[in-house]
Amino acid sequence: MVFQRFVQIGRLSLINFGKQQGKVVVILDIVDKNRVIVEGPGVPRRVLSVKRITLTPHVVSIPRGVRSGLLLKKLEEQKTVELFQQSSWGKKLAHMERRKELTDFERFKVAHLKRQRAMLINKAMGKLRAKK
Amino acid sequence: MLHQFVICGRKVPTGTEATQIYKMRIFAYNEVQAKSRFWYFLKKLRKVKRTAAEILDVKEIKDKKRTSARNYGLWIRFQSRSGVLNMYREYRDVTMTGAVAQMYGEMAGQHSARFDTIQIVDVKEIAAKECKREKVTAYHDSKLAFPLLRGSKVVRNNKYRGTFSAKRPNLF
Amino acid sequence: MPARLYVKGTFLGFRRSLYSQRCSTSLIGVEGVKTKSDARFYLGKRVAVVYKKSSKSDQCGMIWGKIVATHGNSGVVRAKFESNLNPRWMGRTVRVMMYPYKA
Amino acid sequence: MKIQRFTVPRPTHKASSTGECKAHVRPGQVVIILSGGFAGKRVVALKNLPRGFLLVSGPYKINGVPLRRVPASRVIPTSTLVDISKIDLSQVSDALFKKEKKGRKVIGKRSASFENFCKVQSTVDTQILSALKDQPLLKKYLDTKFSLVDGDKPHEMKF
Repeated sequence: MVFQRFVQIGRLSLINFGKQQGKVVVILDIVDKNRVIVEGPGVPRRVLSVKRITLTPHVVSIPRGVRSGLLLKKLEEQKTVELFQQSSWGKKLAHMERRKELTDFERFKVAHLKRQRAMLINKAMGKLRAKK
Repeated sequence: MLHQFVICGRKVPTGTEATQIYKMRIFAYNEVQAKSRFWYFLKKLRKVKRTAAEILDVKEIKDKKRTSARNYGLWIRFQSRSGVLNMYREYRDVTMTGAVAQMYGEMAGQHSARFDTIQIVDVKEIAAKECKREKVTAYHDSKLAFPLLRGSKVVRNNKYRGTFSAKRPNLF
Repeated sequence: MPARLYVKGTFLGFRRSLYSQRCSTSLIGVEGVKTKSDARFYLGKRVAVVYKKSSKSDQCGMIWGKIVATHGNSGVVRAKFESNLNPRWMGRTVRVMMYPYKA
Repeated sequence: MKIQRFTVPRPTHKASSTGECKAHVRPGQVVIILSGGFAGKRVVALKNLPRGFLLVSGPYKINGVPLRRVPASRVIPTSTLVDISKIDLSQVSDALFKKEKKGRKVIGKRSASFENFCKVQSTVDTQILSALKDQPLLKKYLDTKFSLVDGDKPHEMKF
Protein backbone atom coordinates (compact mmCIF):
# COMPACT_ATOMS: atom_id res chain seq x y z
CA MET A 1 0.00 0.00 0.00
CA VAL A 2 1.47 3.30 -0.99
CA PHE A 3 -0.16 5.33 1.76
CA GLN A 4 -0.46 4.16 5.35
CA ARG A 5 -1.81 7.29 7.03
CA PHE A 6 -5.19 8.72 6.11
CA VAL A 7 -7.34 11.67 7.04
CA GLN A 8 -10.13 9.68 8.73
CA ILE A 9 -12.35 9.92 11.75
CA GLY A 10 -10.29 9.00 14.80
CA ARG A 11 -6.89 9.69 13.22
CA LEU A 12 -4.40 11.08 15.75
CA SER A 13 -2.53 14.01 14.27
CA LEU A 14 -0.14 16.79 15.23
CA ILE A 15 -0.76 20.51 14.74
CA ASN A 16 2.31 21.93 13.00
CA PHE A 17 1.38 25.61 12.69
CA GLY A 18 -0.03 28.33 14.87
CA LYS A 19 -0.28 28.86 18.60
CA GLN A 20 -1.24 25.24 19.28
CA GLN A 21 1.79 23.93 17.39
CA GLY A 22 3.06 20.60 18.64
CA LYS A 23 -0.25 19.62 20.24
CA VAL A 24 -1.80 16.18 19.56
CA VAL A 25 -5.40 16.17 18.28
CA VAL A 26 -7.94 13.61 17.07
CA ILE A 27 -9.85 14.15 13.80
CA LEU A 28 -13.56 14.02 14.71
CA ASP A 29 -15.22 14.93 11.43
CA ILE A 30 -14.28 15.82 7.88
CA VAL A 31 -15.82 19.01 6.50
CA ASP A 32 -14.29 18.76 3.00
CA LYS A 33 -10.95 17.93 1.39
CA ASN A 34 -9.29 20.93 3.02
CA ARG A 35 -10.81 21.13 6.47
CA VAL A 36 -11.31 18.80 9.41
CA ILE A 37 -12.78 19.18 12.87
CA VAL A 38 -10.27 18.30 15.57
CA GLU A 39 -10.07 18.17 19.32
CA GLY A 40 -7.40 17.01 21.72
CA PRO A 41 -5.82 17.50 25.12
CA GLY A 42 -5.31 21.25 25.44
CA VAL A 43 -7.10 21.97 22.17
CA PRO A 44 -10.82 22.79 22.37
CA ARG A 45 -12.84 21.54 19.42
CA ARG A 46 -12.15 23.57 16.33
CA VAL A 47 -12.08 23.55 12.52
CA LEU A 48 -8.57 23.23 11.11
CA SER A 49 -7.05 23.18 7.66
CA VAL A 50 -5.35 19.90 6.70
CA LYS A 51 -2.33 21.93 5.63
CA ARG A 52 -1.72 22.63 9.31
CA ILE A 53 -1.65 19.06 10.55
CA THR A 54 0.65 16.10 10.20
CA LEU A 55 -0.85 12.62 10.46
CA THR A 56 0.49 10.02 12.88
CA PRO A 57 0.20 6.25 12.43
CA HIS A 58 -2.25 6.01 15.38
CA VAL A 59 -6.05 5.81 15.12
CA VAL A 60 -8.65 5.77 17.91
CA SER A 61 -11.94 4.12 17.02
CA ILE A 62 -14.71 6.62 17.73
CA PRO A 63 -18.08 7.26 16.08
CA ARG A 64 -18.41 10.33 13.84
CA GLY A 65 -18.66 13.76 15.48
CA VAL A 66 -18.42 12.31 19.00
CA ARG A 67 -18.87 14.61 21.99
CA SER A 68 -15.90 15.58 24.15
CA GLY A 69 -16.80 13.40 27.11
CA LEU A 70 -16.97 10.18 25.10
CA LEU A 71 -13.83 11.17 23.19
CA LEU A 72 -11.83 11.44 26.43
CA LYS A 73 -13.18 8.10 27.60
CA LYS A 74 -12.26 6.39 24.34
CA LEU A 75 -8.79 7.98 24.38
CA GLU A 76 -8.20 6.66 27.90
CA GLU A 77 -9.50 3.20 27.02
CA GLN A 78 -7.40 2.81 23.90
CA LYS A 79 -4.44 4.84 25.24
CA THR A 80 -3.74 6.19 21.75
CA VAL A 81 -2.15 9.41 23.01
CA GLU A 82 0.14 7.44 25.34
CA LEU A 83 0.98 5.12 22.46
CA PHE A 84 2.09 8.11 20.44
CA GLN A 85 4.06 9.62 23.31
CA GLN A 86 5.91 6.33 23.81
CA SER A 87 6.74 6.10 20.12
CA SER A 88 10.16 7.37 19.04
CA TRP A 89 8.48 10.32 17.28
CA GLY A 90 6.61 11.25 20.45
CA LYS A 91 9.67 10.83 22.61
CA LYS A 92 11.75 13.00 20.28
CA LEU A 93 9.14 15.80 20.46
CA ALA A 94 9.04 15.63 24.25
CA HIS A 95 12.84 15.64 24.33
CA MET A 96 13.07 18.72 22.13
CA GLU A 97 10.42 20.47 24.21
CA ARG A 98 12.31 19.71 27.41
CA ARG A 99 15.62 20.87 25.95
CA LYS A 100 14.07 24.20 25.03
CA GLU A 101 13.05 24.77 28.64
CA LEU A 102 16.57 24.22 30.03
CA THR A 103 17.93 27.05 32.15
CA ASP A 104 21.61 28.06 32.06
CA PHE A 105 22.53 25.91 35.09
CA GLU A 106 20.68 22.92 33.61
CA ARG A 107 22.53 23.32 30.31
CA PHE A 108 25.74 23.32 32.32
CA LYS A 109 24.72 20.09 34.07
CA VAL A 110 23.89 18.45 30.71
CA ALA A 111 27.31 19.38 29.33
CA HIS A 112 28.94 18.20 32.56
CA LEU A 113 27.19 14.80 32.39
CA LYS A 114 28.06 14.43 28.71
CA ARG A 115 31.75 15.01 29.49
CA GLN A 116 31.60 12.38 32.27
CA ARG A 117 29.92 9.90 29.95
CA ALA A 118 32.52 10.53 27.24
CA MET A 119 35.32 9.96 29.78
CA LEU A 120 33.83 6.62 30.82
CA ILE A 121 33.43 5.56 27.20
CA ASN A 122 36.98 6.56 26.30
CA LYS A 123 38.36 4.74 29.33
CA ALA A 124 36.48 1.59 28.34
CA MET A 125 37.61 1.95 24.74
CA GLY A 126 41.17 2.44 25.89
CA LYS A 127 41.02 -0.83 27.79
CA LEU A 128 39.61 -2.65 24.75
CA ARG A 129 42.34 -1.24 22.50
CA ALA A 130 44.95 -2.20 25.03
CA LYS A 131 43.69 -5.78 25.07
CA LYS A 132 43.94 -6.13 21.26
CA MET B 1 -15.23 38.24 4.80
CA LEU B 2 -18.85 37.70 3.98
CA HIS B 3 -21.47 38.63 6.59
CA GLN B 4 -25.17 37.92 6.96
CA PHE B 5 -27.50 40.86 7.64
CA VAL B 6 -31.25 41.14 8.31
CA ILE B 7 -32.51 44.50 7.07
CA CYS B 8 -35.96 46.03 7.65
CA GLY B 9 -37.27 48.97 5.58
CA ARG B 10 -40.51 50.64 4.69
CA LYS B 11 -41.98 53.35 2.52
CA VAL B 12 -41.97 56.78 4.18
CA PRO B 13 -45.56 57.17 5.44
CA THR B 14 -47.27 60.12 3.70
CA GLY B 15 -50.78 60.03 5.14
CA THR B 16 -52.08 58.19 8.13
CA GLU B 17 -52.40 54.78 6.45
CA ALA B 18 -50.26 51.99 7.94
CA THR B 19 -47.09 51.29 5.98
CA GLN B 20 -45.89 47.81 5.16
CA ILE B 21 -42.48 46.83 6.69
CA TYR B 22 -40.24 44.69 4.48
CA LYS B 23 -37.57 42.46 5.97
CA MET B 24 -34.85 40.66 3.99
CA ARG B 25 -31.84 38.50 4.72
CA ILE B 26 -28.85 39.80 2.76
CA PHE B 27 -25.32 38.34 2.41
CA ALA B 28 -22.77 41.10 1.85
CA TYR B 29 -19.20 42.08 2.72
CA ASN B 30 -20.19 45.13 4.74
CA GLU B 31 -23.18 47.03 5.99
CA VAL B 32 -23.15 49.62 3.22
CA GLN B 33 -23.21 46.94 0.54
CA ALA B 34 -25.95 45.13 2.44
CA LYS B 35 -28.23 48.19 2.44
CA SER B 36 -27.62 48.80 -1.23
CA ARG B 37 -28.47 45.15 -2.05
CA PHE B 38 -31.62 45.49 0.09
CA TRP B 39 -32.90 48.37 -2.00
CA TYR B 40 -31.81 46.59 -5.22
CA PHE B 41 -34.04 43.60 -4.37
CA LEU B 42 -36.92 45.56 -2.84
CA LYS B 43 -37.26 47.72 -5.94
CA LYS B 44 -37.64 44.52 -8.01
CA LEU B 45 -40.15 42.90 -5.65
CA ARG B 46 -42.31 45.80 -4.54
CA LYS B 47 -43.14 49.29 -5.74
CA VAL B 48 -40.69 50.78 -3.26
CA LYS B 49 -37.73 52.97 -4.13
CA ARG B 50 -34.91 54.12 -1.95
CA THR B 51 -35.68 57.78 -2.50
CA ALA B 52 -39.18 57.45 -0.97
CA ALA B 53 -38.38 54.87 1.66
CA GLU B 54 -36.28 54.43 4.77
CA ILE B 55 -34.30 51.68 6.46
CA LEU B 56 -35.59 50.85 9.92
CA ASP B 57 -32.98 48.37 11.14
CA VAL B 58 -29.81 46.62 10.00
CA LYS B 59 -28.79 43.68 12.12
CA GLU B 60 -25.78 41.44 11.48
CA ILE B 61 -26.42 37.79 12.21
CA LYS B 62 -23.20 36.63 13.84
CA ASP B 63 -22.35 32.97 13.23
CA LYS B 64 -21.84 31.08 16.43
CA LYS B 65 -18.43 29.41 16.59
CA ARG B 66 -19.70 26.14 15.20
CA THR B 67 -17.62 22.99 15.25
CA SER B 68 -19.70 20.49 13.31
CA ALA B 69 -19.93 20.05 9.58
CA ARG B 70 -23.30 20.89 7.96
CA ASN B 71 -24.72 20.66 4.45
CA TYR B 72 -26.21 23.77 2.86
CA GLY B 73 -28.46 24.00 -0.21
CA LEU B 74 -28.44 27.26 -2.16
CA TRP B 75 -31.01 28.28 -4.76
CA ILE B 76 -29.65 31.12 -6.87
CA ARG B 77 -30.61 33.11 -9.94
CA PHE B 78 -27.51 33.79 -12.05
CA GLN B 79 -27.38 36.38 -14.87
CA SER B 80 -24.78 34.88 -17.19
CA ARG B 81 -23.55 36.49 -20.43
CA SER B 82 -26.05 34.53 -22.46
CA GLY B 83 -29.10 34.63 -20.21
CA VAL B 84 -30.60 34.01 -16.81
CA LEU B 85 -30.09 30.62 -15.12
CA ASN B 86 -31.68 29.20 -11.98
CA MET B 87 -29.23 27.02 -10.10
CA TYR B 88 -29.25 24.72 -7.09
CA ARG B 89 -25.87 24.28 -5.48
CA GLU B 90 -24.77 22.39 -2.36
CA TYR B 91 -21.86 22.98 -0.02
CA ARG B 92 -20.47 21.47 3.16
CA ASP B 93 -19.38 24.05 5.71
CA VAL B 94 -19.51 24.92 9.36
CA THR B 95 -21.58 28.10 9.03
CA MET B 96 -24.16 29.41 6.55
CA THR B 97 -22.08 32.46 5.66
CA GLY B 98 -19.19 30.10 4.94
CA ALA B 99 -21.34 28.11 2.52
CA VAL B 100 -22.50 31.28 0.74
CA ALA B 101 -18.90 32.49 0.52
CA GLN B 102 -17.93 29.13 -1.00
CA MET B 103 -20.75 29.60 -3.52
CA TYR B 104 -19.53 33.03 -4.62
CA GLY B 105 -16.02 31.66 -4.96
CA GLU B 106 -17.09 28.65 -6.95
CA MET B 107 -19.38 30.66 -9.23
CA ALA B 108 -16.53 33.07 -9.90
CA GLY B 109 -14.26 30.12 -10.68
CA GLN B 110 -16.59 28.11 -12.83
CA HIS B 111 -18.78 30.77 -14.49
CA SER B 112 -16.60 33.88 -13.96
CA ALA B 113 -19.67 35.28 -12.21
CA ARG B 114 -19.39 38.65 -10.50
CA PHE B 115 -21.00 39.31 -7.10
CA ASP B 116 -23.78 41.44 -8.52
CA THR B 117 -24.83 38.95 -11.20
CA ILE B 118 -25.88 36.42 -8.54
CA GLN B 119 -29.19 36.73 -6.67
CA ILE B 120 -29.65 34.35 -3.74
CA VAL B 121 -33.19 33.02 -3.76
CA ASP B 122 -32.86 30.82 -0.71
CA VAL B 123 -30.26 29.25 1.57
CA LYS B 124 -31.15 26.28 3.73
CA GLU B 125 -29.34 23.84 5.92
CA ILE B 126 -30.36 20.45 4.58
CA ALA B 127 -30.17 16.99 6.06
CA ALA B 128 -27.58 14.58 4.75
CA LYS B 129 -30.28 12.39 3.17
CA GLU B 130 -31.62 15.20 1.00
CA CYS B 131 -28.19 16.07 -0.44
CA LYS B 132 -27.96 15.50 -4.19
CA ARG B 133 -24.52 16.68 -5.20
CA GLU B 134 -21.84 14.01 -5.24
CA LYS B 135 -19.24 16.52 -4.06
CA VAL B 136 -21.16 16.79 -0.78
CA THR B 137 -22.45 13.25 -0.30
CA ALA B 138 -18.90 11.93 -0.73
CA TYR B 139 -18.15 13.22 2.78
CA HIS B 140 -21.15 11.60 4.42
CA ASP B 141 -19.52 8.19 4.67
CA SER B 142 -18.14 7.94 8.21
CA LYS B 143 -15.56 5.37 7.07
CA LEU B 144 -14.19 7.90 4.58
CA ALA B 145 -10.38 8.00 4.52
CA PHE B 146 -8.11 9.78 2.08
CA PRO B 147 -4.37 10.35 2.17
CA LEU B 148 -2.89 13.81 2.42
CA LEU B 149 -1.34 14.50 -0.93
CA ARG B 150 1.25 17.08 -0.01
CA GLY B 151 0.71 18.90 -3.26
CA SER B 152 -0.96 21.29 -0.85
CA LYS B 153 2.12 22.78 0.76
CA VAL B 154 2.42 21.95 4.45
CA VAL B 155 2.14 25.20 6.37
CA ARG B 156 5.15 25.54 8.65
CA ASN B 157 6.19 28.39 10.90
CA ASN B 158 8.48 30.79 9.08
CA LYS B 159 11.03 30.13 11.81
CA TYR B 160 11.82 26.67 10.46
CA ARG B 161 12.33 27.66 6.83
CA GLY B 162 15.76 27.01 5.39
CA THR B 163 17.51 26.87 2.08
CA PHE B 164 18.76 23.31 2.54
CA SER B 165 17.30 20.26 4.26
CA ALA B 166 19.18 17.17 5.36
CA LYS B 167 16.26 14.79 4.82
CA ARG B 168 13.57 14.35 2.17
CA PRO B 169 10.25 16.10 2.96
CA ASN B 170 7.48 14.04 4.51
CA LEU B 171 4.93 13.81 1.67
CA PHE B 172 2.01 12.16 3.46
CA MET C 1 38.78 29.54 22.88
CA PRO C 2 37.54 32.87 24.29
CA ALA C 3 33.88 32.99 25.30
CA ARG C 4 31.72 34.30 22.45
CA LEU C 5 29.15 36.61 23.97
CA TYR C 6 27.86 38.09 20.77
CA VAL C 7 25.49 36.73 18.14
CA LYS C 8 26.88 36.59 14.62
CA GLY C 9 25.05 38.87 12.22
CA THR C 10 25.75 39.71 8.63
CA PHE C 11 25.79 43.21 7.17
CA LEU C 12 23.30 42.76 4.34
CA GLY C 13 23.45 46.26 2.93
CA PHE C 14 21.88 49.62 3.45
CA ARG C 15 18.26 50.57 3.77
CA ARG C 16 17.26 51.44 0.24
CA SER C 17 14.69 51.74 -2.47
CA LEU C 18 15.41 50.49 -5.98
CA TYR C 19 17.41 53.49 -7.16
CA SER C 20 18.65 55.10 -3.99
CA GLN C 21 20.03 53.95 -0.64
CA ARG C 22 20.29 55.56 2.79
CA CYS C 23 23.76 54.77 4.04
CA SER C 24 22.89 55.96 7.54
CA THR C 25 20.85 52.81 8.22
CA SER C 26 22.35 49.37 7.70
CA LEU C 27 20.43 46.11 7.49
CA ILE C 28 21.67 43.27 9.70
CA GLY C 29 20.64 39.64 9.32
CA VAL C 30 21.04 38.08 12.75
CA GLU C 31 21.94 34.39 12.76
CA GLY C 32 19.01 32.14 13.59
CA VAL C 33 16.46 34.97 13.49
CA LYS C 34 13.84 34.39 10.79
CA THR C 35 10.71 36.07 12.02
CA LYS C 36 9.84 39.61 13.08
CA SER C 37 8.74 38.42 16.54
CA ASP C 38 12.15 36.83 17.16
CA ALA C 39 13.90 39.97 15.90
CA ARG C 40 12.18 42.07 18.56
CA PHE C 41 14.51 40.51 21.18
CA TYR C 42 17.44 42.29 19.51
CA LEU C 43 15.94 45.79 19.51
CA GLY C 44 18.25 48.16 21.34
CA LYS C 45 21.13 45.73 21.41
CA ARG C 46 24.60 47.11 20.68
CA VAL C 47 26.36 46.06 17.47
CA ALA C 48 30.08 46.17 16.80
CA VAL C 49 31.90 45.93 13.47
CA VAL C 50 35.55 44.91 13.78
CA TYR C 51 37.71 45.76 10.79
CA LYS C 52 41.41 45.83 9.98
CA LYS C 53 42.74 49.36 9.72
CA SER C 54 45.03 48.47 6.85
CA SER C 55 45.98 45.28 5.11
CA LYS C 56 49.59 45.70 6.22
CA SER C 57 49.11 46.22 9.94
CA ASP C 58 47.18 43.90 12.20
CA GLN C 59 45.67 46.88 13.97
CA CYS C 60 41.89 46.67 13.90
CA GLY C 61 39.28 49.29 14.49
CA MET C 62 35.76 49.00 15.81
CA ILE C 63 32.58 50.84 14.88
CA TRP C 64 29.81 50.74 17.45
CA GLY C 65 26.12 50.93 16.63
CA LYS C 66 22.73 50.00 17.91
CA ILE C 67 19.80 48.01 16.51
CA VAL C 68 16.98 50.50 16.13
CA ALA C 69 14.14 48.65 14.40
CA THR C 70 13.00 45.48 12.76
CA HIS C 71 12.95 45.47 8.98
CA GLY C 72 10.36 43.48 7.11
CA ASN C 73 8.90 40.21 8.26
CA SER C 74 11.75 37.74 7.94
CA GLY C 75 13.80 38.76 10.96
CA VAL C 76 16.12 41.38 9.40
CA VAL C 77 16.85 44.36 11.64
CA ARG C 78 17.98 47.93 11.04
CA ALA C 79 21.03 49.33 12.79
CA LYS C 80 22.58 52.77 13.02
CA PHE C 81 26.33 53.16 13.63
CA GLU C 82 28.56 55.93 14.89
CA SER C 83 29.84 56.24 11.36
CA ASN C 84 28.23 54.62 8.34
CA LEU C 85 29.55 51.20 7.42
CA ASN C 86 31.87 50.71 4.49
CA PRO C 87 29.87 49.26 1.58
CA ARG C 88 32.72 46.86 0.85
CA TRP C 89 31.85 45.16 4.14
CA MET C 90 28.49 43.96 2.81
CA GLY C 91 28.23 40.24 3.54
CA ARG C 92 30.70 40.36 6.40
CA THR C 93 30.00 39.29 9.96
CA VAL C 94 29.07 41.86 12.55
CA ARG C 95 28.86 41.24 16.28
CA VAL C 96 25.43 41.70 17.84
CA MET C 97 25.96 42.00 21.57
CA MET C 98 23.51 40.61 24.11
CA TYR C 99 23.36 43.87 26.06
CA PRO C 100 21.54 46.01 27.07
CA TYR C 101 19.71 42.93 28.35
CA LYS C 102 16.14 43.31 29.47
CA ALA C 103 14.97 40.27 31.43
CA MET D 1 23.01 69.11 4.25
CA LYS D 2 25.10 68.39 7.35
CA ILE D 3 24.75 64.63 8.07
CA GLN D 4 23.70 64.50 11.69
CA ARG D 5 26.38 62.33 13.32
CA PHE D 6 24.66 59.50 15.14
CA THR D 7 25.94 59.58 18.67
CA VAL D 8 25.58 56.33 20.57
CA PRO D 9 24.09 57.59 23.86
CA ARG D 10 25.91 56.61 27.04
CA PRO D 11 23.74 54.18 29.05
CA THR D 12 21.62 56.77 30.86
CA HIS D 13 20.36 55.90 34.30
CA LYS D 14 17.94 58.80 34.65
CA ALA D 15 15.07 56.41 35.34
CA SER D 16 16.89 54.75 38.18
CA SER D 17 18.96 57.58 39.52
CA THR D 18 16.15 58.94 41.68
CA GLY D 19 15.94 56.07 44.07
CA GLU D 20 16.13 52.40 44.50
CA CYS D 21 15.92 50.95 40.97
CA LYS D 22 13.14 48.43 40.62
CA ALA D 23 14.51 45.33 42.33
CA HIS D 24 14.78 43.09 39.29
CA VAL D 25 17.56 40.97 40.72
CA ARG D 26 16.94 38.90 43.81
CA PRO D 27 19.83 38.68 46.32
CA GLY D 28 21.79 35.51 45.69
CA GLN D 29 20.72 35.26 42.07
CA VAL D 30 23.48 34.04 39.73
CA VAL D 31 23.99 36.48 36.88
CA ILE D 32 26.15 36.40 33.76
CA ILE D 33 28.27 39.48 33.11
CA LEU D 34 28.07 40.47 29.44
CA SER D 35 30.69 43.13 28.98
CA GLY D 36 33.83 44.49 30.53
CA GLY D 37 36.82 42.62 31.79
CA PHE D 38 34.81 39.88 33.44
CA ALA D 39 32.54 39.28 30.41
CA GLY D 40 31.12 35.75 30.44
CA LYS D 41 31.69 35.23 34.15
CA ARG D 42 28.87 33.79 36.23
CA VAL D 43 28.74 35.69 39.51
CA VAL D 44 26.47 35.99 42.53
CA ALA D 45 24.42 39.20 42.65
CA LEU D 46 24.15 40.43 46.23
CA LYS D 47 22.28 43.70 46.17
CA ASN D 48 20.61 46.27 43.92
CA LEU D 49 22.50 49.54 44.23
CA PRO D 50 21.00 52.89 43.21
CA ARG D 51 21.39 54.25 39.66
CA GLY D 52 20.69 50.81 38.12
CA PHE D 53 23.81 49.06 39.42
CA LEU D 54 24.13 45.63 40.97
CA LEU D 55 26.57 44.60 43.62
CA VAL D 56 28.14 41.30 42.64
CA SER D 57 30.85 39.08 43.97
CA GLY D 58 32.33 36.11 42.15
CA PRO D 59 33.07 34.91 44.88
CA TYR D 60 36.66 35.92 44.35
CA LYS D 61 38.11 32.53 45.30
CA ILE D 62 36.04 30.69 42.71
CA ASN D 63 36.22 32.84 39.63
CA GLY D 64 38.37 35.80 40.47
CA VAL D 65 35.60 38.39 40.37
CA PRO D 66 35.90 40.68 43.42
CA LEU D 67 33.13 42.74 45.04
CA ARG D 68 32.12 44.86 42.14
CA ARG D 69 29.40 47.12 40.76
CA VAL D 70 27.96 46.07 37.42
CA PRO D 71 25.27 47.92 35.43
CA ALA D 72 22.04 45.91 35.51
CA SER D 73 21.68 46.23 31.72
CA ARG D 74 25.03 44.50 31.18
CA VAL D 75 23.98 41.35 32.98
CA ILE D 76 21.78 38.31 32.23
CA PRO D 77 19.90 37.23 35.38
CA THR D 78 19.67 33.45 35.49
CA SER D 79 17.10 31.52 37.49
CA THR D 80 19.73 29.88 39.71
CA LEU D 81 19.65 31.10 43.30
CA VAL D 82 22.29 30.87 46.02
CA ASP D 83 20.81 31.00 49.51
CA ILE D 84 22.51 34.04 51.03
CA SER D 85 19.74 35.10 53.36
CA LYS D 86 22.04 34.88 56.35
CA ILE D 87 24.63 37.21 54.80
CA ASP D 88 24.96 40.74 56.22
CA LEU D 89 25.83 43.39 53.70
CA SER D 90 25.81 46.35 56.07
CA GLN D 91 29.30 47.54 55.33
CA VAL D 92 28.83 47.27 51.60
CA SER D 93 27.67 50.44 49.87
CA ASP D 94 28.77 52.85 47.17
CA ALA D 95 31.14 54.42 49.67
CA LEU D 96 33.24 51.24 49.70
CA PHE D 97 34.11 51.80 46.09
CA LYS D 98 35.09 55.50 46.42
CA LYS D 99 38.54 56.01 44.98
CA GLU D 100 41.34 57.48 47.21
CA LYS D 101 42.19 61.09 46.52
CA LYS D 102 45.12 61.11 44.09
CA GLY D 103 47.81 61.31 46.77
CA ARG D 104 51.37 60.10 46.11
CA LYS D 105 51.15 56.32 45.89
CA VAL D 106 53.56 54.68 48.30
CA ILE D 107 54.89 51.59 46.60
CA GLY D 108 54.33 48.42 48.52
CA LYS D 109 52.01 49.97 51.09
CA ARG D 110 48.31 49.29 50.54
CA SER D 111 46.04 52.27 51.01
CA ALA D 112 43.62 52.20 53.89
CA SER D 113 40.55 51.97 51.68
CA PHE D 114 41.99 49.02 49.78
CA GLU D 115 42.74 47.32 53.09
CA ASN D 116 39.18 47.82 54.21
CA PHE D 117 37.93 46.61 50.85
CA CYS D 118 39.81 43.33 51.13
CA LYS D 119 38.47 42.80 54.63
CA VAL D 120 34.87 43.30 53.49
CA GLN D 121 35.52 41.11 50.47
CA SER D 122 36.73 38.19 52.52
CA THR D 123 33.88 38.40 55.04
CA VAL D 124 31.27 38.46 52.28
CA ASP D 125 32.94 35.69 50.30
CA THR D 126 33.31 33.32 53.22
CA GLN D 127 29.57 33.62 53.82
CA ILE D 128 28.83 32.92 50.15
CA LEU D 129 31.23 29.97 50.10
CA SER D 130 29.58 28.52 53.19
CA ALA D 131 26.26 28.67 51.35
CA LEU D 132 27.88 26.85 48.40
CA LYS D 133 29.53 24.24 50.61
CA ASP D 134 27.27 21.32 49.80
CA GLN D 135 26.81 22.14 46.09
CA PRO D 136 30.02 21.21 44.27
CA LEU D 137 28.31 21.43 40.86
CA LEU D 138 27.14 24.97 41.58
CA LYS D 139 30.70 25.90 42.53
CA LYS D 140 31.97 24.44 39.25
CA TYR D 141 29.17 26.28 37.46
CA LEU D 142 30.33 29.58 38.92
CA ASP D 143 33.82 28.70 37.86
CA THR D 144 33.06 28.17 34.17
CA LYS D 145 32.46 31.06 31.83
CA PHE D 146 29.26 31.37 29.82
CA SER D 147 29.66 31.28 26.08
CA LEU D 148 27.37 31.16 23.08
CA VAL D 149 27.90 28.06 20.94
CA ASP D 150 27.10 27.80 17.24
CA GLY D 151 23.38 27.27 16.84
CA ASP D 152 22.48 28.95 20.13
CA LYS D 153 19.61 31.40 19.76
CA PRO D 154 19.56 33.81 22.72
CA HIS D 155 16.09 35.01 21.77
CA GLU D 156 14.80 31.51 22.44
CA MET D 157 17.08 30.52 25.31
CA LYS D 158 15.91 30.53 28.90
CA PHE D 159 18.49 31.51 31.54
